[in-house]
Amino acid sequence: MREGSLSRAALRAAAIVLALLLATLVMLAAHAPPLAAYANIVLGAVGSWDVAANVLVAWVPLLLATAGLLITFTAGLWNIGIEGQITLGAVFTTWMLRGLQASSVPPALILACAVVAGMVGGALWAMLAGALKTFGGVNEIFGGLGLNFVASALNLWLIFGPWKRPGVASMSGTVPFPPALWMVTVTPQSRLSISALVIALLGIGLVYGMLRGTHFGLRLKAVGRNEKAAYLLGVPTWQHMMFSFALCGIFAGLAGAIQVTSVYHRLIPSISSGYGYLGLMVAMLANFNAALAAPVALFFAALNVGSIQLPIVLRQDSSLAGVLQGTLVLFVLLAQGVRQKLTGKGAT
Amino acid sequence: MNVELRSIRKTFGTIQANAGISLSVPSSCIQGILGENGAGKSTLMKILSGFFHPDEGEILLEGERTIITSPADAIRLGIGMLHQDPLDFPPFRIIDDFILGRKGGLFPDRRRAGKELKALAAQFGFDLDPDAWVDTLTVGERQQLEILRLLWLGAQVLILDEPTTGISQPQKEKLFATLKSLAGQGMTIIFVSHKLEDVEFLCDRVAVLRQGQLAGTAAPPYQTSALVRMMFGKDVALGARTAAQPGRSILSLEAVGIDGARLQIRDVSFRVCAGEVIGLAGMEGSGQSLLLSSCAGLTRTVAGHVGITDCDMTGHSYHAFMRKGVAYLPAARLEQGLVPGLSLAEHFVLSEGRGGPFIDRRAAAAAARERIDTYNIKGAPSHPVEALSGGNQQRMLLALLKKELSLILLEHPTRGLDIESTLYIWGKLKERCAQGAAILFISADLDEVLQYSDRVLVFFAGRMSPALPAEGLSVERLGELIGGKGWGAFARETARA
Amino acid sequence: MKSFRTLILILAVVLAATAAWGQTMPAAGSSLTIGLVMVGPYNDQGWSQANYDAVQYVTNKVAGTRMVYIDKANSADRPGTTVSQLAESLMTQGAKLIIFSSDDMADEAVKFAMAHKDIFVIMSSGSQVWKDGKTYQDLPNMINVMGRMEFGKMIAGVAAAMTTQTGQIGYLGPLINDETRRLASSVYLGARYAWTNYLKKDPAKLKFKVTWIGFWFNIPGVTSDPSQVADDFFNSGYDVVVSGIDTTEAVTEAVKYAGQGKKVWAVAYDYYKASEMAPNVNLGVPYFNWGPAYVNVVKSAMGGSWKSHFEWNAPDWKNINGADTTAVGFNKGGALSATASSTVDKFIKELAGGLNLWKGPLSLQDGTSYLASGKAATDQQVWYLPQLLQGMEGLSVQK
Amino acid sequence: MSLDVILVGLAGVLTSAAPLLFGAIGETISERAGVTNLSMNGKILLCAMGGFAATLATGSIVLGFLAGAFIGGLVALVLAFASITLRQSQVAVGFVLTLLCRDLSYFLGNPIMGATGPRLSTLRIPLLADIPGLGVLLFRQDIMTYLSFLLIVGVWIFIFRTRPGLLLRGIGERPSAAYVRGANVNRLRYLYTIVGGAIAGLAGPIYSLSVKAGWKGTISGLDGMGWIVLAITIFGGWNPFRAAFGAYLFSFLQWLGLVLQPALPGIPSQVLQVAPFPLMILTLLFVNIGNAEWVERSLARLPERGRKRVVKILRALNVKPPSALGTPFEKE
Repeated sequence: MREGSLSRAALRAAAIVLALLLATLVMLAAHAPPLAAYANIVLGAVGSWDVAANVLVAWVPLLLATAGLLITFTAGLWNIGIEGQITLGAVFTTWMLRGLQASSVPPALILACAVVAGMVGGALWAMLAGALKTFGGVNEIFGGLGLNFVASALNLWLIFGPWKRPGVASMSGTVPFPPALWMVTVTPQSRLSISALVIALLGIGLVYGMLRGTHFGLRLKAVGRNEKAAYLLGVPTWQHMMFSFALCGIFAGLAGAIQVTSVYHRLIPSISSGYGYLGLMVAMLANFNAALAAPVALFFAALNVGSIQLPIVLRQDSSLAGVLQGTLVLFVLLAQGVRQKLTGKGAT
Repeated sequence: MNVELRSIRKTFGTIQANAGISLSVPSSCIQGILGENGAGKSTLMKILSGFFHPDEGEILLEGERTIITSPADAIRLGIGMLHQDPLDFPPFRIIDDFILGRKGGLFPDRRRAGKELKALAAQFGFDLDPDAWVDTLTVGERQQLEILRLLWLGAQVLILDEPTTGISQPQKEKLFATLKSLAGQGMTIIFVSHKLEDVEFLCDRVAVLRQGQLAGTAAPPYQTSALVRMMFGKDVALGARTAAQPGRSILSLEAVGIDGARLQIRDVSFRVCAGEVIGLAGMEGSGQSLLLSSCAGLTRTVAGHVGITDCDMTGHSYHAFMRKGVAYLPAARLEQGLVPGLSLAEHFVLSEGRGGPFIDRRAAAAAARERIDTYNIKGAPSHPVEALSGGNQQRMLLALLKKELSLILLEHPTRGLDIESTLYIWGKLKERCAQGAAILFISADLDEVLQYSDRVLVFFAGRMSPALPAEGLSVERLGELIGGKGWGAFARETARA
Repeated sequence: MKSFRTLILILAVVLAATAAWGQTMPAAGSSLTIGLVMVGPYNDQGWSQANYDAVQYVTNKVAGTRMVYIDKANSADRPGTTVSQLAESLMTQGAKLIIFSSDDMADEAVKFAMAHKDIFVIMSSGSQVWKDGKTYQDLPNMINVMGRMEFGKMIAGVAAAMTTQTGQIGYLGPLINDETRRLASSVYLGARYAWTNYLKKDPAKLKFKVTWIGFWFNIPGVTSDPSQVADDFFNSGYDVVVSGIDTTEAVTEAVKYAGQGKKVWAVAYDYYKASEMAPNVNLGVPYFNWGPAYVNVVKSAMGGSWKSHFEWNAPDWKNINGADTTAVGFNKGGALSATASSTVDKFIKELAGGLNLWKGPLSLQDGTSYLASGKAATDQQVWYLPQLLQGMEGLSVQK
Repeated sequence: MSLDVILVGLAGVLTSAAPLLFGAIGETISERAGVTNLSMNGKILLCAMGGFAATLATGSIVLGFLAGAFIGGLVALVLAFASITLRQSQVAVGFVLTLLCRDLSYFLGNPIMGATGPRLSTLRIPLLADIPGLGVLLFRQDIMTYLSFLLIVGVWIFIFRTRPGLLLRGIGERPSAAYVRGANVNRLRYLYTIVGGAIAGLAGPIYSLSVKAGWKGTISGLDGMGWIVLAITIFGGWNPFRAAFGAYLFSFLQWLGLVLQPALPGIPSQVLQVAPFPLMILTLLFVNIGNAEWVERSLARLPERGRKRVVKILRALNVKPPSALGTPFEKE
């Protein structure tokens, strides 16, 4: 076992080096200075308290999405529909805020209701994909993809239609909510909300504990690895699948709610910000391990935030961050394959 | 074609599957290969048919050393293998399945191939419609199709791996007649089986394998006891029958109807009492699996009533049946019974524990260790189940059974297990009976059915016989019933019921 | 607790706002780093590049200025970032003046302006500090800059009407809002004016249709495909398509149809060099020339005369394409015929002479009166146009 | 609206469906061999960018298309290596590739943003183009659209009528049986994954050199097309004709959306644009629902005759994916 983990670490390191090498080649091909690029990404992510706070701001929804995805992955499901679930979370949150903002309900309560509404919205959308999967036999990847498109169209329609701002309906989104309905941030200028951070950490901790130490987590694992056997062993399988969808949806919806209440303070066209897809990558790179998810998500968030420096300082396109993330995950998958090939163990 | 194998060796990891086997088969001969599961029969045949390369040894065809690189290479050389589960394409039309693999131009001439298929089929009295779909065929018909296909490709050596497992008696007779006629035409037939009677009936000579080695050969007239000794290396003592003391009624079926994918079961009624063991016999796909799974609520009944201990459970799910003390053990252990990736301890927690949301790891490990000891499983609580051997996996399944059970349903409980494990498992099952559970099991092994059942239900093409007392039932009679003979006698009984 | 903090926050904002009232910003001095935030790629040959080129123009014209920029400032391209955060990262590069160059950054620009009172903020195409606007906010450090594209669009309308042979003009619209209605209607006004005044044709014979794609550019599966919209126009007898979106499908599709021997034309949008594209079909481009306005504002920041205001700049009527003077221009394309070209020049002269097409009688699409006879529209009426005008086909309001 | 206008509109539908067809049929080939290539969305972008860049650099449209096919094949090769040789999850690798290729196309494509390049021209087929109706609809297209017609028929014939096609279906359906019959399953899977990837890769240059000529990075309007292509592949039930139907339906609904815009002011413009997706979901639902447990349970309650009829309908609807789709092959 020890030996195995050593060779695993060696291969992982090799994968990371190879990924960096490939990304470097890509940069050279684009006539970008690789060292300066890496340095700027690092500086852009940890160079000051402000940028570090920005990394944390990006970390929160990414971590929440990843936490949710770990649940569905455990149940053997590829919940690619998470983008739509984040969007619906944001839509429901906005809907609740719009409904209550003029009322006399205390702002804190409105905010709480809105966050809960977001969780419900995400869960409902996820359960739609779940119902299609469990009752209709529709593969969750394709059901989820379809629902993603529907969600983003719904979102656009709301922004440009029923919820358009009185002056100019715009890409800018709906009318911003009054500051009273913003999640309280560290300083008024900051976007970093301690409560959001706590929610995210609590979320991933919860998922970690649930998957590791509870009967529910174990049953979910059984369903994911062998649905038929799990059923024969007495696990109510479709209920568990639906439940895992719902839970993932809750996390996704929460991410959407935080996007609305603490980052953008309104509903915007691409409110999900690609966190769902990025979360899938994080989960893969973390090898579906909840304990690793937090640092990996932090790393990805840092890459995203750090890469902002590329166009500013080097006049390079910051999609380099995505290239880095992609090659990294790809090479880790390849390294895993090589290791399994060498040890003669099949893929699980 | 004369086939000769010279000191073939093949090792998988630490297991020596073939430890220097030499065998020579002349043309026009039907060579039987006998042996227990794991004796090395399949490996040897897969080496001959190009699936594996031997670590050592050589193959001679017509006296010439030949290296066979792949199954395709083998068929090119005239060696065709009929696998136990025919390697065909269920969603294809027969004609497509027939053509696939044959070399030729870009556009296969379907019409001509169809004609040739029909001509070949007629030669052996088979009836195959080229435009029908493969998945509508019985296993026997699929075998026929494979044989014709191999002949069409020019096979001169035909290897058959356990061909009689899934087919009906008339089909078996037809198959044997075909094989004899092929041998008469100069073909070399290698017939792999663990069924003594088939081998004795059909083969011109027999080679017996045991633990990867050639244990001996024999020629007719065969002495069954000698063959058995060669197969097992010792005389086999089978456990003594114990008569059951039937108790309260556990399972009752009333005029039950079931719709399977290919066959229907209608109007089945019977009753099972505590302590009873009921064996379900029949060719694979005759309806016994459907019935067994509907006794667990896994397959819906479309008519009648299913009762468990006086409760009407018709239409309820398996989990409702479970709560009534029903357990179902599938044949495919790792595919359906156990969860790869989970440890033994986790399996026990899964099947047992509900107390509170959190798992008490220490208690779970202790409980697992106790069960592992009781069931004599070779493995630790933290081992993943896929690391267990087949016999240990079966023990694991038994160990997972809840303490209080009223009805245990088993599919092929000892398939692929050695004699020792078989005896152990039946010992455990009988303990359960003594504690008041009833057992229904399916087995392809007629001896096992007769040995352990109190009553036997025979299935043929969706029909179920009345429950026959095992005592006084012979293997021959059972074999006939399975093959569809002698059912007239039941007509009166079913009419009365 | 939470509400308490919020209260403090509001108080702080209010205090800061009142404190800033009437104050001018301190001068930035002899050197200034300008940070430009663009919504699209800096080299999109459209809206964003027009701003990019303008700031470069500023750095050439005003000594001591330097540009830093961030492009693709939208949450789809930069997941998890906010525009104000991106602006802050420009600040770390020394930017003291930030230009938010797209309407969709309005909210973030306001947030940013409030949070960084020492930073000069230009919010292009916005109306936040327009005292007469509907959404006025008191932000001493913000200036709104916008060009009167209405004129450019009217000229485009004239070019289109002078060229069309079928009398059918299509308008490739983005999403429906006040601004896009205003611009589409301007094209119509220009076209109708040319149709009736220069060509002396029956206004009822002029077909003008707006098809909205639903966004500023194509998002597969969510918006209509602008190529398909343009194709549909050309296929159903509309021989001139005027682009209102950020991408150039109208021109590229016209090239395709011209290649098939069809007589079709297109009018581009946003970027002055777009007139150089496809000279066989291109009638020209109404474009923004942000440079001169930015120069003025930048100078005021450096010199200490910065004062929050809204400016809606008209073209330089002496030279509508004066790179140093005009705010909005019209570059003629290769396909504009000599007659049409001279008519366009004539029209520009009339505009310079005071011609106002935003003058009654004008009715809205649903028939209600928009402007009474002889009454000229106020800036507010133009800016907040509630519907398309009567005579135009197409949706007025997003359902 | 006159008939002619409608015909021309429909001809446009055929054109804009061409890249979808190349994508979906390429994917069909790959999936028929048992390999799901989820990288489509990023791949189309990368191939569009690469194809356009190649054409810009060389001036040759043909080289642009070749570049697209090459990149498509290369991406497929990475997937094949990871999933066939290294036995990693096809879905995982494909998904990573789709994000990677997308960002790669944006990063590498930055220098050619907005450049104008050559564009595929229309090729009237003499005589045929003058047939009333049909001529307008079918024979005034560009070469790739003609090729897309040929592709549908050609690939259908290949899969369902030829000997190698039979083998292709075999390796996706039951690789062990195909192996016994002489197929080098993994080599063939490599081959078909790469060929399928290359064909799908052509979708990129069809966009950047014809349907949406040019490269505009993130605002090219291509991000999302690959997911649509994958949806069409599933909708098409691994049959080129049904895939073609799906692609045409999608384009048709897009067109309908803008044609009907003024006629149906009450309907939000997004409705017809996303209509294909609920439609796809519903199709998948109908196709798969027969396998669901609860359907079986409710069916058991029906009277005999009705049950048989429903079962028959459900069986007829049922389209099964290649049985070995997504699973690596190992000879025992």
